[in-house]
Amino acid sequence: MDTVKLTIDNRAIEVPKGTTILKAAQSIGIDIPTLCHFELDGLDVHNRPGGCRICVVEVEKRRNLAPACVTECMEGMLVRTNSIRVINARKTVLELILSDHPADCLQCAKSGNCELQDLAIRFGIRENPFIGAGHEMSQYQVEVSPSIIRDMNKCVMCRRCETMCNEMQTVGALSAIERGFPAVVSTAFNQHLELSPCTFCGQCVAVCPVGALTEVDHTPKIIRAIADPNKKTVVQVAPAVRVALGEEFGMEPGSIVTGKLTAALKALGFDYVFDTDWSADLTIMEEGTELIGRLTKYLGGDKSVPLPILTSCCPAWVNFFEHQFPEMKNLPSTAKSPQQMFGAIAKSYFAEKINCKREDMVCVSVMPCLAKKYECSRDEFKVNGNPDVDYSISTRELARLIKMANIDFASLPDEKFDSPLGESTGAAVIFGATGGVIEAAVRTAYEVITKKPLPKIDFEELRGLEGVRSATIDVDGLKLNIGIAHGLHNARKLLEDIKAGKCQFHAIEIMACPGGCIDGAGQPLHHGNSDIVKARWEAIYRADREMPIRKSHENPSIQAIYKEFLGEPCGHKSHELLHTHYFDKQTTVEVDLGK
Amino acid sequence: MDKIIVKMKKEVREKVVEICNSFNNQPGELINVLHKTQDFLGYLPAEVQELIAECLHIPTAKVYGVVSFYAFFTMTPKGKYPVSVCLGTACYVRGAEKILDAFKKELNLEVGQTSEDGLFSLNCLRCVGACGLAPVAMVGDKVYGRLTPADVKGIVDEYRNLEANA
Amino acid sequence: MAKYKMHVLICGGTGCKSSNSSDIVENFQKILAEKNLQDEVQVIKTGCFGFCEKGPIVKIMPDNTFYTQVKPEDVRNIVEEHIIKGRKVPGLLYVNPENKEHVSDSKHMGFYKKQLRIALRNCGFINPENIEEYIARDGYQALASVLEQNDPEATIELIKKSGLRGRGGAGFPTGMKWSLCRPNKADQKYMICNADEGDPGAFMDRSILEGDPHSIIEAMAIGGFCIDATKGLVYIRAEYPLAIHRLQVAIEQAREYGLLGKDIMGSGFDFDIELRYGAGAFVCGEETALIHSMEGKRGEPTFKPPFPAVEGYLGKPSNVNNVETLANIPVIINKGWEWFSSIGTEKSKGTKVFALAGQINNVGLIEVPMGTTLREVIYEIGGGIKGGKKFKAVQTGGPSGGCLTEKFLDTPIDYENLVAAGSMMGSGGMIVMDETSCMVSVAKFYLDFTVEESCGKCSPCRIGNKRLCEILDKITKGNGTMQDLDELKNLAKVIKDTALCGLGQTSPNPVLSTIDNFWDEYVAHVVDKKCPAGQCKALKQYVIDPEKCKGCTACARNCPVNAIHGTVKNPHEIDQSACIKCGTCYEKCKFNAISIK
Amino acid sequence: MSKVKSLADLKAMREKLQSTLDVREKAENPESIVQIKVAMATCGIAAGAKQVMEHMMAKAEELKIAAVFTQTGCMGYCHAEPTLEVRMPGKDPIVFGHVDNNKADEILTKYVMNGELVEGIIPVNYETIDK
Repeated sequence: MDTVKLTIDNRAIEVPKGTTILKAAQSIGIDIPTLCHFELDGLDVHNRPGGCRICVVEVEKRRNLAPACVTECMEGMLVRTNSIRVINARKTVLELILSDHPADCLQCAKSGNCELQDLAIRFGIRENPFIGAGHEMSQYQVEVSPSIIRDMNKCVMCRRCETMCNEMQTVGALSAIERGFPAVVSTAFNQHLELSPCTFCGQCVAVCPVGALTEVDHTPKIIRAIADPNKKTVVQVAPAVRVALGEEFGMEPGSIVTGKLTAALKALGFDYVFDTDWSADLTIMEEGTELIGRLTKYLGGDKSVPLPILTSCCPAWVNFFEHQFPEMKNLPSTAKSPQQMFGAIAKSYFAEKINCKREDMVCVSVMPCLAKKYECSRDEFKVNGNPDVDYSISTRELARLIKMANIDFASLPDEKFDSPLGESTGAAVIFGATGGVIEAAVRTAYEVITKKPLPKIDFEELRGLEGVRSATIDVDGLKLNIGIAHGLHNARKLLEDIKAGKCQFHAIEIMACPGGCIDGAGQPLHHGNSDIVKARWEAIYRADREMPIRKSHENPSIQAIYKEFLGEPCGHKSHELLHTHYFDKQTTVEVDLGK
Repeated sequence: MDKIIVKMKKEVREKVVEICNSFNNQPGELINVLHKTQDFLGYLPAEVQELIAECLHIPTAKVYGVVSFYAFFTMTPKGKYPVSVCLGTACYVRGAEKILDAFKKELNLEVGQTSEDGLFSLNCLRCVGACGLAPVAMVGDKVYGRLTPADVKGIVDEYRNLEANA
Repeated sequence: MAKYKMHVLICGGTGCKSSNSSDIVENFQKILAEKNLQDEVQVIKTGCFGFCEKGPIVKIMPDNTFYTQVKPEDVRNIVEEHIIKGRKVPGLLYVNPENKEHVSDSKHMGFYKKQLRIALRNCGFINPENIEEYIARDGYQALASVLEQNDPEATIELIKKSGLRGRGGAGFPTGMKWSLCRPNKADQKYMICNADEGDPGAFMDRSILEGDPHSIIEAMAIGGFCIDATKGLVYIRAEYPLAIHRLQVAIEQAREYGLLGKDIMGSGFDFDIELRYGAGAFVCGEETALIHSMEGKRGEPTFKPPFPAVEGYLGKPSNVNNVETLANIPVIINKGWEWFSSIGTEKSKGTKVFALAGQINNVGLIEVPMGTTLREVIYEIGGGIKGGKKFKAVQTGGPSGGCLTEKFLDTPIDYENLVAAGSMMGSGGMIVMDETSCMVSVAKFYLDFTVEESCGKCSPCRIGNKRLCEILDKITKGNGTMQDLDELKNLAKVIKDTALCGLGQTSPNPVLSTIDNFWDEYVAHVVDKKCPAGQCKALKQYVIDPEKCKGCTACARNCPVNAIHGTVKNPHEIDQSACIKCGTCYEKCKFNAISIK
Repeated sequence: MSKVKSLADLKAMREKLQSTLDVREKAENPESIVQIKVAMATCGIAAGAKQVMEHMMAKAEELKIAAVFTQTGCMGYCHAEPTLEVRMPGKDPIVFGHVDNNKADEILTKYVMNGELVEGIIPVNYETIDK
């Protein structure tokens, strides 16, 4: 590889051609401050507008300062990252940014986890000449949706959210609007997120360096519910939460904290601590059966069967196709997501079991996701206005609850989930990573179709972090073509190929977030450190390996509920409780016939 | 949540679709499409932007991002007699601000507003290139040069009379 | 082909059209027909003559008679007296302001004497809507010879040797730019003309497009051939309807004549031009922003590299040149690089067009050799300061430039000298200011512009310029402190040092240059709370001189806020705390008893 | 309209078209060519000045003399109409009186082309407006 030699702060280094000054400096331990710059290596996430100008450095013979994040190293370059000129410029630029940013850090959801606050601390900002009489501050309406709060007064125009929404997710809900001082990232006509094609994937929130985009906080409602003696609180925890929550308490990324998590939820006072993994196994039963059903019909000669079958566990993905590909809404599995299956069972089967009225049960989910908040608010998941899942909180919100309750998380003894909705398999854990749902489905489908035990349980060919993957699984002679996409831009690619008849998949798994739920928008913020995401990914598969049972259909509690309550997968009761339907949400412009 | 349906007049819809088609519905032609549409309608209301987004297969937010970026595009209809005061440098140093103030007073409008009867709208522009006539104002396509604040009432009255005699 | 004995050239530029030059054209046609002279006298609507101050302009050839401020009703007189009887109409001739003599030949007018018109060579001389007139003036010869020679490298070398530099602002060598684009291979490359003239007060590009559109088409084809591009794009302001029209007509004609399209003049070279419209964003003059705008996006600049020569329009190698730069190309090729490089200074060759405006007698568009001094431009061409007032400053380079004082009047104008003096060439706006212009307000005027035109992408420009503007506002309102002046200086320097694109990097220039050259005026605003030029409303005080006041009560009766007190026949007094400084009393007083302090 | 097919084509076209701009081109640089002013007031026109001017213009073109012809008002020599003034580059103007077609030819061939003086010179002592 071609290299270039240069000097940074009097230290000679050699780096591959094309390396930015920022990366080169990082490689020798020089930490140039940044704000707008954001990258997730290996996950195809890049935001390099070179706009905030915090990272400027002095390059000899250059007229002005150079942004380190986008300036490539050149042979013989002499770079100074800490001259008086540089420090003064960075500090002044920071003062400018802060002069158009509310100083309400004490009440800000991002306080303590804010990249701008970190910079203010680092530069020791004590007073600001650009605040006060005669200096205008931006004034925008704060907007609250079921999942996301947008307070654009705090926006620093790093454009990370715009990049995620348009390039990573190709959702197009957000764009920079206006210009100059009033320029900001917003929806079309500043309309409400719910009127936009927003999927509530929350990737904008996951990357926002400040408190401009945050999740709707349900923790106060949960505290109230727990404290209410007339309410039974039931909590479920999604697979990806157990491999990330530890980070919030100083544990190594990739620590599996299932036992402590259970203990913490019990310590918080939830009446029943269950596992979404349980309903993930249930999902496999329903979705797997649906897949087998469609396949059998198709192979039997009925070419009108909608194929490929698409997974439907990811609520952001569901929103995506409802908005962008409504004409394909017959393709996804009608199976509800594990969160909603859990809610439906909890408020029927389980409520009956403990003799609790539906209205008296508060069903809470802990999710690595912000779209889950939106999902549980959808009308079709309510019975007489009462939602199957009352509140969905993120991994971060749970961490806050634990901290608030002064629970010493790291030293908690491991505890087990309650029964009956707490028993699960390794197939359910891997729902948390891209490719996991389809792998779990294949494990079950294989044995159901062939009636033979799997020769090898690990389908390595379905794993990985590449955006689009495909594999052909030999199911005893039947070649099953599987597609996998994560990140909605990859999903779009696959959908367009399907539309154009360019690919012949039988089943496709789609997850909205890059990497799957492990990098969901509700997870602890990784601030662009992709090693964290990779550690969670590894932990998911480790957790799978550590499970005694690794196939959903072998989950005894699942077998029991079919026997006891549901009958058979995709049967009458299942359809009533565990399946749903989709809507066309695309905005269309029609002729006004009114006048 | 229900599907969002935006309504508009048949002839507007047909014309906008025709404009988009004339540019092969290419996303790169957005600005040309917006120009043609504004030529036709006089402004770019939200529903028209939705339709353009649909035709060109780009997010509505991006269309709005472009419309709100460029000064030439407007989402409010202009008056029948749009008044534009040049605030280019040449006009500025020859007292354009006073001319603008006089128009504001005479029309009782702020910059960017349209009168309630829809007759007048007031805007600023940067250099019409008639610097020799500075300060300059335009009403529609007609240029008024070498203005003094005292001329303003006469100009406005010219159009008021036109309207009264119409 | 009819041979006309006499040609009547009528300026059809935007400035003159604004003052009814189209009616003048019509009247000539009508009256000439009435006198049965339509076959002897040709009426031609041309591009801008440049002398906009005196427009509309009518020139009669071959007598070379230059009529100024012609009204439609003057036409009959011109036809009957001049065209029929050969007697010039004295009332319409230019009057030399110094000796009050009539001047009929533009060559003898101060405004034209020092000018050398290369880029503007055809403006005001040919009918821009007639390709044959352009061809008669050696049009498309340069393209033809470049194609015949078939050695693009040699042509680039020639442009390099000529020393031609970009006329849009920064002055990058044009030949160099072409040579950087040429080696980049791609299935499609683009030759782009930047006609998004956004500098308020500069209109040379529009004049060239209106007066000589074929020269741009020819130059683009030459550039396209040199960089291996078969597509040309003109990014033009939508606010320039006439220029757009003329360019469209010219492109059509060039296609008809086989000078655009497939296999131009049998050379095998294909080239065609399309128009793209700007939509009112100054920042789109920056080439990366311009390219994004042409792609249908927000006109936000991006970091360079990659340069457009590598990754430009639609990601393909592209070359962007400004209109005035292009207008020089055909002449350089026809007359040789030696000729061109003999004009100008050591590092700045050729001529520069300036839009001369402000408090000056001869407002207009001028073209002078590089190296001409500001004094020559302002006093000899511009005819000095209007109303005999005192020269205070000249602003060059538009919102990116700076204000220069008297001490720079003898500086020869070129790229380097203007930068050294704290300003820049920019696109060629030149605004002359007299003693009534407050320099703090002028700086604020430009900052207002930049704040409005900033794209908002980078923080120094989005927030920094806003803060600069607010501090300036504070100062003009009399609320500034010495500390504000320190902040102003530091902030201006930081913005210059850190902004993303040329717009942001140069936006503090008006502040820095006025601070450098008019520091005392800033201090007067801050410390003495006085505006020496008397422009800042908040710092003005209207005072009644009791000696002169006759107690006529006119002031008190007209004061909109009843801030003037006094009784009949006794001196009146203004309550300063109530006064809104509207100036009504000052205008109403018949006894000059009210003064501004 | 035919397409331009080569440089030679273009040059030919220019040659043909150039004369249409002659009136303007020459007027731009009158000092370097022969300037001929014809007095074209009522008296001049009555004496046939218009016809003489047209004849002379054609003759000049035939002789390939680069000349600019302008009309002017009465020069004050009504007795000698048609009158015209000839100014050779770098020389003082000379006024000829009683110019008819023959005289015009003579002026062109003798005075303009060879610098020989021709009869009919009126001593100069006048002012025109365009100084």
